[in-house]
Amino acid sequence: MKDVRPVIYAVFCGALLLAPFFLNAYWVDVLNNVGLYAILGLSLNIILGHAGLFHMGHAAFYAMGAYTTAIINTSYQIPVLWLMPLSGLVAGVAALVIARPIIHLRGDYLLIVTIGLVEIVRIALINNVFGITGGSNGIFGISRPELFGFRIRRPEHFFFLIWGFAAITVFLFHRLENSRFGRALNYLREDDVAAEGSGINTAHYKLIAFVVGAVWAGMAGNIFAAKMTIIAPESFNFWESVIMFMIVLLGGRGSIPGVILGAFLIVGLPELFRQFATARMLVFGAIMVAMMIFRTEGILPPRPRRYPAAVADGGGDGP
Amino acid sequence: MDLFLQQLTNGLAVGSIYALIALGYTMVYGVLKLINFAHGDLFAIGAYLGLTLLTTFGLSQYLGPMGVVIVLAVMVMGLVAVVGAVLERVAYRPLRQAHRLSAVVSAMGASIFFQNALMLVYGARYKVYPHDILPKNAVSIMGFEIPLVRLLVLLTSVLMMVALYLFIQKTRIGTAIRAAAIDQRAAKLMGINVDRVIMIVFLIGPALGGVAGLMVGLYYGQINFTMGWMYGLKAFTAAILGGIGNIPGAMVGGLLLGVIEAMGAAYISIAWKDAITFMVLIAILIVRPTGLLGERVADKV
Amino acid sequence: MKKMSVFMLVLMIGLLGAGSALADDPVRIGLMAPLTGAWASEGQDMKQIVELLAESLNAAGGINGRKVQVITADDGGDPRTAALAAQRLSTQKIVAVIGTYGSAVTEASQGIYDEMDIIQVANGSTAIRLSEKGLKHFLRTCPRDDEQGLVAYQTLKDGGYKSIGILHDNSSYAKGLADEAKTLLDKDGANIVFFEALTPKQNDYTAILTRMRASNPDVVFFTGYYGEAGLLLRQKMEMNWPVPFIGGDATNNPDLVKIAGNAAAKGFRFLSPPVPQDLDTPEAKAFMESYRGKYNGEPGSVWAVLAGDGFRVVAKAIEATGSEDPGKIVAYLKNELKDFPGLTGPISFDAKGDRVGDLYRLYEVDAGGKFVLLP
Amino acid sequence: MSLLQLQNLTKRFGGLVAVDNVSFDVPEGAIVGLIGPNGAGKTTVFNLITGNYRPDRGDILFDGRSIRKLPTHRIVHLGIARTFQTIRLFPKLSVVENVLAGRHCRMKAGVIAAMLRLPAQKREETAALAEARAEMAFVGIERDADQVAENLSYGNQRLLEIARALATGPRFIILDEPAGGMNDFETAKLIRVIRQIRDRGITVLLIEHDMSLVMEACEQLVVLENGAKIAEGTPGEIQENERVIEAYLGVEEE
Repeated sequence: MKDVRPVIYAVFCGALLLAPFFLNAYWVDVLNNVGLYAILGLSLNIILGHAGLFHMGHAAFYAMGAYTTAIINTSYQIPVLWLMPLSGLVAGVAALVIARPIIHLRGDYLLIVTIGLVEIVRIALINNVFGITGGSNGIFGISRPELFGFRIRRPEHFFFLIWGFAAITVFLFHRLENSRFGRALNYLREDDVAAEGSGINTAHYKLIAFVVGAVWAGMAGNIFAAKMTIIAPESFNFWESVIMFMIVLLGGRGSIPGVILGAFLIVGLPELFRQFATARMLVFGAIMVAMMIFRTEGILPPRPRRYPAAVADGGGDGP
Repeated sequence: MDLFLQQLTNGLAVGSIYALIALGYTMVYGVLKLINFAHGDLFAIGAYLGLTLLTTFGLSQYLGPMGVVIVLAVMVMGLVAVVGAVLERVAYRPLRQAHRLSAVVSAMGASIFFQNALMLVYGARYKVYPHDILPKNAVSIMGFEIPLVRLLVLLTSVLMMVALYLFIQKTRIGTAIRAAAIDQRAAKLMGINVDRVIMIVFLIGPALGGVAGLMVGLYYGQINFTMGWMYGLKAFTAAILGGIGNIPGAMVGGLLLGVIEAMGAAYISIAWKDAITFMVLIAILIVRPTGLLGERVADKV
Repeated sequence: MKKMSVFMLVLMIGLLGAGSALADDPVRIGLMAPLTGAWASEGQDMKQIVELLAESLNAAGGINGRKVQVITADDGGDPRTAALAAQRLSTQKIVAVIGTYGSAVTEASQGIYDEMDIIQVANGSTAIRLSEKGLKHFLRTCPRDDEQGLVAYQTLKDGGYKSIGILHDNSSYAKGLADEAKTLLDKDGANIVFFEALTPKQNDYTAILTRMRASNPDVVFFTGYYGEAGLLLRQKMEMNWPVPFIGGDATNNPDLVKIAGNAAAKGFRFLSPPVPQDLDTPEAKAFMESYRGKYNGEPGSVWAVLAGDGFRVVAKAIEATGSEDPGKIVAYLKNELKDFPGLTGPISFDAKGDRVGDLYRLYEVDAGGKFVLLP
Repeated sequence: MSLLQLQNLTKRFGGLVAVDNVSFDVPEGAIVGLIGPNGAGKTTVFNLITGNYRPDRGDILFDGRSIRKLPTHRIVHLGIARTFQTIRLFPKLSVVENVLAGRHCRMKAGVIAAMLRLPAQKREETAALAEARAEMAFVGIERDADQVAENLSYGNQRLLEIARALATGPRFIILDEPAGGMNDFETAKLIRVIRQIRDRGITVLLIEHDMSLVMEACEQLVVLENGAKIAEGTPGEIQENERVIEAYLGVEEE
């Protein structure tokens, strides 16, 4: 069978790239949201899809990144985009500290703990922890990002920032998947006793999966803060975590194209259903059930990795 | 000390409702290893159906308060059980062979569907149960004023739990449910109709959730279409706390969760109440990774 | 695989095609409201009221002979969705947008409307800072938290209470009001024995009431919403605690009495802008009549009615200026519109776009569960 | 010299003493069999060596160094590889990926190297792949490289587990019932493979119920009964041993 995927991907990328020139600001902003959630979904995919850890608290790391950016930008006027690495770092360090004691929990026990995590973070933000989060008002007056002297303010501008970052994410994560690290996560997802018995430090890899996912969620938080210019605790509630969780599972665990498609469906469909007015979420719920029934392993499950045939010296290069 | 006991009863009242909902989670989980995220919404459906039945049939004209409650409870349990069974047939059975998480997404979709269906049918405003169904007086126990309704709530939940426990332990169907929970394949080989067991579990769990919804409606008066989400999450927490899949665990977890909440609010901080609850939960799970009564699964190597 | 690619294609076309807006004749006014989500009941009321007013306006010949078209967008009661809704509305060639309810939600949309030179008239967003940013096109028909804080302070002071408990729900609005009242009371040296936040949407508040009771306040000022207020009153009665409760304007909703029951709600007082039922102006009477006629009930809350007032002042300004130029309309609203007969009383705006005048009244619930305006 | 020394190893599960004061040595370069009736504690001994369980008493020395407290992956890194009694492959992954799992502990590249695909990382991947293919060829399953592991025949799954263990570059390999579920033809092949492993200089310790395999392949045997060691010696000596015969009497032969 001839592989049509590259053609589809090329058409998709081309259409996406041209979209802001044909769509109005609203639809471009819908695409921006899709892009943002695609980044979040991809970062959660490392933890949930590849390492198989039931993590439903990703919004906590997203929030940490967004608040890091918001607090430092509004108090010290440091340009927003410069804070992106720092936002990632804060979320990553937090993940390292938080995940360590809970990483040995299994399945659903980890699930509820991560739900607890996102609730604790949200309640801390509402209660103005350390007096720096602005309570339920959140933080406002975050400045617009600038890139090479160009001020990013309109949806079309953000489109290129967000999808540019999404493209970088895809590029790097694709390589990560097809590496020693990516395989190690899959081993421990399939059978962590066997993985440990094959010499893989499973606890370490679970932790690193959390950290990598959190760093990316933190950076996505940075973009979100820049885009909204105001952030409030309610933007990071448990429901946000659920959305990310659904994006990964609906699209296909461990599949980059799947997760991006998942983001289109979960974030984009409710916008398409606006004609149903108050019934739109009802329709959306029913469609989610239907999609899961017809594609039980997600819509685009990952394809097996390909390895160059024997005696490969030009190899090491994945699909 | 008075205050402590007062808060303890406050916590137990809330906790008994969590426990009742948690039973549904834990039963379904025991057999299917599925977290039924739509369970909280079945609870909300129970609350709304109870209101509809109460107002359309004008039950309180013919029956005394206890009669109303019992008739309502039976009707609500029956109806919600049917909804639960349909949910299983439509949204979960096709996914039985798939990865466990696939069914979770289906459950979330069903949850969104139910919640919005309630909003469309009943409207977005709060709905209120009539005030004159249950007696308002309080009874005095050891110098405490405890509202009679609260005792009734506590009593009903405990009765339901005991009944369920006996059902699971003593009856043939109960034995089949336990067998299917331990090993579905083996149960099938022993001639147990696993599909039927699952169907029964999806009748009983939602029925209990529905009756919990009715109790919330009767006791607190106010219901809204988003209530299932909050209660569902709390009850899921309770089930995990007790050790998911374990029926006494769900009871203990529910009651304990209610008490932790009340004590957290009483002695630490009201605003941080839910955060405190989760911190306690995390601390307990770090020490006992499979919950209070959950079995410790040693790694079979 | 093929099915998949077709599906993707359809999705893309859907996204590309759905965005075209048509230019046509009528005056287009946007409404941004929480039609879904936690505040769906408020949002659906807002929509009903604004649509009703638009209908009757069109029946009476529209604005200067032009029909009015209301374009509604759902903000979901959530800032992120609101930003999207704002983007959506700002592509629809609207002159002004009415809404929305929550302060944080309004805030997420403010910048977008401002950049697009669209007038925004908020109806329920009382956070002070919204009008302190120097945005040219922002107005609101609701009063600000500081005004209500002042009234609350006066009420509590006049009541002669010795010890005061304050309870909020950590929402941006309720916390703001609680803080405002506390600051003023503290200056006076009042004895605040309790200041805490409950978690909304949980049915059981007995643990909180038990704890509050232990601190023994003479009065409790609750700044949160009617749903929780109703439950607090009910559970307070069940535990035989006779302390008087005073509520902020978010408790102004007939559902409060339904939830609490007449017996428990009796004697509860709250601050609020007057509801149309209590105004004897011809406008208010006519409005109530047509509302009852169409929807067979009373409006849920005053906030939705304030959205109606927002619609009416905008329509008035377009008519008076004969223009859709936002600068002219805003100038008219801020400088020339004086004591416009609104559904909630006379309306004027100050230079910041805030509504002028002391709007707050004190209400009490009587034995029959009716809201009685206190003199 | 002994590569592995067990010293007075004891492990209890609740009231049950699964392994009771067991001591024996495995000389470098030998093929040693651990035999005994079902429930004698053989697999528990393996799990103690590989760090899946912690001994209650006693010590385990590998190359003269105590490994009692090390986590499993560290023990693998030191050069002890294993297979499992109930096959534990990564069923949804391909055969070559299963073998690459073994290579993992001999590789270094981290997250950043992988994202940037640094030259050293590329070289390492290429080398690992070549080694993985060599191990597949060694056990004779190279033709199935791109199959999903769960689709392999039972015998080949056993061989794949051995290949994965060999890929860790061990000095010592532990095989838990490697012939379980194999037919005679496959068993004969397995015996050849085990000998070849030893010929590569890797010491072998195995549990097996198939006595023909044990007697043919092993140079030395250790016999456990009820958690305790009852005999030790060459296959010839064990066959004569009174206590061993007694222990096996009445026990159904597999």
